[in-house]
Amino acid sequence: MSEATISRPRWRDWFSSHPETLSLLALLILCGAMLLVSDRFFTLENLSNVARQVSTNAIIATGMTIVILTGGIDLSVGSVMALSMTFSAGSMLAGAPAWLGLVIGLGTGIAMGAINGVLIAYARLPAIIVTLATMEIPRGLALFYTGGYPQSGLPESFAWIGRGSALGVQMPIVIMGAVFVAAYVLLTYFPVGRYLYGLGGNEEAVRLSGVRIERFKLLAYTLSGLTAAISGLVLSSRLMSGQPNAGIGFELDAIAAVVLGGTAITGGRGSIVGTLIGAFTLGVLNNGLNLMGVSPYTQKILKGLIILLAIYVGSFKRTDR
Amino acid sequence: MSEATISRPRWRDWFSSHPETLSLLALLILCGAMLLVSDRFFTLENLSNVARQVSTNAIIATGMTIVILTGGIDLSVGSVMALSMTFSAGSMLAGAPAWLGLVIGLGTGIAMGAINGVLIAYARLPAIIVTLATMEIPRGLALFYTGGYPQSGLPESFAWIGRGSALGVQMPIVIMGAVFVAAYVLLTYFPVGRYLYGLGGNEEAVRLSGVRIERFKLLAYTLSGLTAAISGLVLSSRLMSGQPNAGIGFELDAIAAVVLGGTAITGGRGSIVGTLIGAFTLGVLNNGLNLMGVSPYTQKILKGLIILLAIYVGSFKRTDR
Amino acid sequence: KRAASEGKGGGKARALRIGMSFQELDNPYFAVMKQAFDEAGTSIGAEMFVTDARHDLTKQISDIEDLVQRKVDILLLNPTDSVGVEGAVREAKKAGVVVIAVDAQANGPVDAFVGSKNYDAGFLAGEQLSKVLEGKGEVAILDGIPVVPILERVRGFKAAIAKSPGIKLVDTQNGRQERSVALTVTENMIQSHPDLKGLFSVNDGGALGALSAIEASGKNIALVSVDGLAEVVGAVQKGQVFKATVAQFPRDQVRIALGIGLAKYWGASVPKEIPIDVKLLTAENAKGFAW
Amino acid sequence: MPENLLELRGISKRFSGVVALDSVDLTLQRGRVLALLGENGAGKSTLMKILSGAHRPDGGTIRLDGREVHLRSPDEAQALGINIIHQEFSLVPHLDVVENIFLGRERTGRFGLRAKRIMRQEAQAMLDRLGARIRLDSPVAQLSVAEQQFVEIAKALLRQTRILIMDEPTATLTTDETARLFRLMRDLKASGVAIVFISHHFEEIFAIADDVVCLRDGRVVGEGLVASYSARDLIRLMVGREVNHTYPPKAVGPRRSDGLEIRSLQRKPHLPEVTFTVRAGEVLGIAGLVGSGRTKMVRALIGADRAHRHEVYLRGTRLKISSPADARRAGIGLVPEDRKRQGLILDASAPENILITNLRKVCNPLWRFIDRAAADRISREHLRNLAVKTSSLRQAVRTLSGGNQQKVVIAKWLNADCEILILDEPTRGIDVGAKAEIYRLIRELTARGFAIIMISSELPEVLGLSDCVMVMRRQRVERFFDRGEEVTAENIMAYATGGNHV
Ligand SMILES: Nc1ncnc2c1ncn2[C@@H]1O[C@H](COP(=O)(O)OP(=O)(O)OP(=O)(O)O)[C@@H](O)[C@H]1O
Ligand SMILES: Nc1ncnc2c1ncn2[C@@H]1O[C@H](COP(=O)(O)OP(=O)(O)OP(=O)(O)O)[C@@H](O)[C@H]1O
Ligand SMILES: [Mg+2]
Ligand SMILES: [Mg+2]
Repeated sequence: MSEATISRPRWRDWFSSHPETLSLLALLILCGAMLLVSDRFFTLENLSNVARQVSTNAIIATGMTIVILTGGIDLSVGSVMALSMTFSAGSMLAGAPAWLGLVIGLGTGIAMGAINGVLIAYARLPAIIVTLATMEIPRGLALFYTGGYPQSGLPESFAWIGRGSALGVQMPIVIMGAVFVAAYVLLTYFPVGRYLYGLGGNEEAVRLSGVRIERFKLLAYTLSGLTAAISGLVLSSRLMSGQPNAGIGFELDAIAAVVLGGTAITGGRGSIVGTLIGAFTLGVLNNGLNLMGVSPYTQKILKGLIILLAIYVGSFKRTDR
Repeated sequence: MSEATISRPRWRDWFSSHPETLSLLALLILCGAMLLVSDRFFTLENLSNVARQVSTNAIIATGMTIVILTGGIDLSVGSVMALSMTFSAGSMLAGAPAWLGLVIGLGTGIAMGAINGVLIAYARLPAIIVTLATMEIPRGLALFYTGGYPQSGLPESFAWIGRGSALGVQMPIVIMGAVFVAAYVLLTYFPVGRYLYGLGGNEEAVRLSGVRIERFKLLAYTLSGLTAAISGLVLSSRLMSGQPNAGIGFELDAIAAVVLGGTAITGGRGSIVGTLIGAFTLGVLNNGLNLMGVSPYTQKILKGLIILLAIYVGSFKRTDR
Repeated sequence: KRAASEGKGGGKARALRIGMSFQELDNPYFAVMKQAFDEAGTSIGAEMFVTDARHDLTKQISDIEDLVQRKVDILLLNPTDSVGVEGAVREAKKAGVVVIAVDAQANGPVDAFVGSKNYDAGFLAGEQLSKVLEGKGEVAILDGIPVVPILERVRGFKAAIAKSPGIKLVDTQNGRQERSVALTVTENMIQSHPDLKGLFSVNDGGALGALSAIEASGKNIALVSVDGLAEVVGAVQKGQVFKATVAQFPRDQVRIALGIGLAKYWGASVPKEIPIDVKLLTAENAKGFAW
Repeated sequence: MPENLLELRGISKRFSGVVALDSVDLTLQRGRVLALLGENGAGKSTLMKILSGAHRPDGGTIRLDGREVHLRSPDEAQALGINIIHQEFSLVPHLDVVENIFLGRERTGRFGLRAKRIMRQEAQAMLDRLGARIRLDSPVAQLSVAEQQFVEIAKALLRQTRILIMDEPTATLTTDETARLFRLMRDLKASGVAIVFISHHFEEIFAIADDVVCLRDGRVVGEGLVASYSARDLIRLMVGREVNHTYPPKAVGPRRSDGLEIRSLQRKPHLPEVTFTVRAGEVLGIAGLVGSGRTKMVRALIGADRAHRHEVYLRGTRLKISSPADARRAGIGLVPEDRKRQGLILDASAPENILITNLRKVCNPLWRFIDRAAADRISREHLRNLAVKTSSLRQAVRTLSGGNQQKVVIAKWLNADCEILILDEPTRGIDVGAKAEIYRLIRELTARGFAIIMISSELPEVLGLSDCVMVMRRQRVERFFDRGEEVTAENIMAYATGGNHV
């Protein structure tokens, strides 16, 4: 029999099994700081305001988390978002009812994600280069389809998902919550979740365990396409228009949220909860710096520094040498 | 009794030891296509034109290759480039002679790269998030320093490195060549090269072999900062002005060049030669599509598709299950 | 900290709060606007807030929301997308903020729009170009970010050259209004159209990239553009390659917008649109012009 | 009469030129254990990977119950009841024990939700039967090699199995752990499962196997009932020559005074100090149960892991070691326990791996660039001296067999000209031929004045090779047998298990 390895201190265990706790700590510290410098930060109004602003990125970041957990990356989210927006808006302007426009938008996202998935899972091409390419293609399609003009004048019935509210909570926040819960349940309570984590941890091991890894890679990218579409539709409903040049650079925000949330960029370790925290960290940052009336140039600098700080705080769990 | 080993077919050997050959194939095919569709493509004038345009990306991509070989990534190149441009331009407008402006620009790049390196190698923070943050900071500094204005009206003596020519070859091309050769020699003929490759192959094994891996990681990012600066200075000499908003999105072009060149995004395998090929592939693509007068929107679509094609051709070496 | 100390709105009359949301700030045209804005604001002792949307509509919406949170009395809005900002405009109005659109029109209940006549700008540039080319020759457009003002300029330019049948539009490429990008794009256009005679850039930033390319190529291509950037004015005076730029008046736009905003804030009823004329600058009249 | 459950006919496989299998035939029968024998690189694992769907054969047929089957993926093989315990573990580092055991075959409840409790119970039960005490919710990354082996075993045993392949499952197990495993295998036999058992330990083969098949260079060179063979026959079969597996003579004559003196090594404040000395020209064997802290201790010694207290002297002078680089400068090298993860750059060639410990040696003294000729010459020497088999100097070490990989790692430290060599489980998973060579090598080195620390979980090896023996238990040095003291397997085990106290 082998000797039991000496049990390491409780809190070490806690952190290594809940990497997001430290991200949460960072977020709380940040909020504390904001509280001190701006009296307006901690008003219910402003907080729901922040939540609404965060939703766009948070929804995309949910799909991004899944992809990154599998050890991949999806740089195409911004363009996919734009394409879904324009297609659904276009269809509605062509007379389609809101629900159909919605379906078309979501369909577009799913299709684009699936294409990424097939190229990565079945053609076994590197994710970063595939999605680098699909960063161009949907954007091109969106611009081509709209001629660069925003698709405006959507039917009022479409306004609800972006501007309406359920039980007093604004829809974007509700939808963000729903997407987040769905992803959490999927990753935590279903076997699929283990496979997705496993892919990032040791792909070959998962394959040898008798899992059809291709399917689950495909799933991951499809979901990422879907969340990009959802985020896009919420946005286009808030704007009541489809934007062919929306979402430029969103992939970086999403990745930042994921990694700030304590998910390993190499995959295998991390959590959806962390990502939500990460997204809020970024949101609070933007909001707070605006409230403080910091000049835009200085904002960039501070934002960078604070991200470094946050990740540094978060990194203490990893110093395990 | 030695292992029964059939001497493997020559070309097999060649490909697996020179992954870039397939990238070269892709490039040649592409050129062939361009030749067919545009009579103007294969004029000496246009080719040197292409080479000049490629230089900006190729120089950055050289440093990026080194970073990626170590298993890292550098997203900050675009901003570092901008900061070097503005600082050197600023100093020259303040009366510094061209050579000093040059030194200041290069120094800025080296310093920024070193900061990345320290944070990644010694503070052991994930490269992608560190450079995501340093994507913001130098950009902010550049804008802060210039107030958003391009720094124009540089001394004529500065024009040479961007507009002059040596032995009938335009300087940007000469410089690209020099950077490229330097990197090639470093990686191929010096111990450093082995360490850098090793880091990407198996960091822990290299560390246990008694190599001070931190130093070489630091080196990699410093070099990346340097190449970003060089590229920036050439550009600002061509524009005769320092642009605080230059280089946005350049990191993606550089990464594309590296990966198209057959370097594994996970590090350990690849080559500088491949990167040059990759950069030219992208350059020929842009140039060719322009020559053909393809509309900007359609260009995005085609560009994406062709990148996919190229990487697909290049991927055949990897299928070995 | 400032925000903390002056935060409480009630009690003694607090300084006027004025916010301006820019679509971008890493471009001299808008940097000048910011300057004018800061000057004007300080001269009336107002508390100023500036945000930069970096051409990201979502960020601009957030910026506006944040400024409303900050309880600004007047909001100068330079929309990155005229339609997209509508929702945010409504929010602002609901919060009782005076909203003035600057440089580009914004949908929704804005109190006034102060901006250049972009169609005219494009048209004037077009006319001048065909004049320089004596009504014949190949021309190309160096396009930019697809937002209404830019699209308007292109529309105006096309309308102008359409009047002289000898002028042939052979190419349109996107220089992203950015100098280094415009440089390569132009180089390629020159390559693909050896007898290109004229080029219209939708803004001066891009035009300067094009200028480098044309000069390097040593070809004789007439360049016209829109904005009136100092550097360009200089080039126009030389009158070799850069034939003309159609000047806008960013400072005046901001000053007038601010004035209108104050008037509205004090209760005046103000005109819905204040179009600012643009001015064609050529070698003759360019001397001494500055924003 | 026993009917054939599975028949492999003419199976061939080549990896980019390397012929791993050359038309191999193999027959499995219900309720029997077949021992698969062969040198490192003979093709055992490859054959089994084909049988378990991980690799696809280049040629040949597989018949299950007389019907031909095509195993296109591990998934399909497992669907047919073919399960394998992999030599290289197929575990996901950040998933916990239970998740790994049931990966791909989760027990699910309502709505297809994971039935956590059920899985925990089943896993616990199986691990108890194996006699492994492992925290079910600790990520396998934090488990020791031995513990990971148990997880790998449990993983295979908890799947519907008609054919069970065990690729060197005992490499890290102690004798009574192995005995327990064998009991389990006998139960499976009784229930009609056909088992393929791969091991380099003959006593195990004689203890458990009914039939034996021997591979050499990818071909079957002998098969039959185990009973009809003696150990010597089998060795001759697999190596193709006589191997004298008597251990080379130990150090004799006057002891040298110089060596490495560990006055005080303490990994963490709450852990005991370790103190010992190893002299030049001698082998210090470190015995202990897996998990007793040997690897961790030496890792701390060379600065690979942080040490709370580190007071080490070489020839009377204190060594400042805070990183493996310091250790290398001081002339100390570690051949790590886990070749693939810690010892080798798998995609690099043997020369690249060997030279990396000391590239200066092959550099042009003036310009400091690598002198290709010198590099090739020197690495050739090393490869020749250690009789490493490679098809070419450029072959990636990934494709070398275990024994050859191990030799490459040792060559690294010979190239670094170190004088103190630490070998952690140097013969794990290595065939008798290669073992004998490594034993001989170790003695050559001591003869050249090396001081050698050898961690091993194989008692015979420790006894046969060491001049001094140190026994560790619970991170503590339990007993140090100096040269000349009488050491037996019994009293080593006594100290290793704490049996000496009762
Ligand atoms: N993935 C691979 N790529 C290339 N060659 C391989 C690969 N796997 C195995 N080989 C080669 O195939 C041959 C057989 O290897 P295999 O692992 O089957 O031997 P083995 O009998 O299992 O050795 P060991 O006893 O060390 O486990 C060896 O020469 C090895 O170098
Ligand atoms: N909790 C842990 N976290 C990280 N690595 C570990 C942990 N436990 C063990 N390891 C590593 O796993 C390898 C083997 O673990 P193991 O427990 O067998 O080491 P050990 O306690 O020294 O046992 P042995 O005495 O058999 O070497 C060593 O490299 C050790 O550093
Ligand atoms: Mg094997
Ligand atoms: Mg060990």
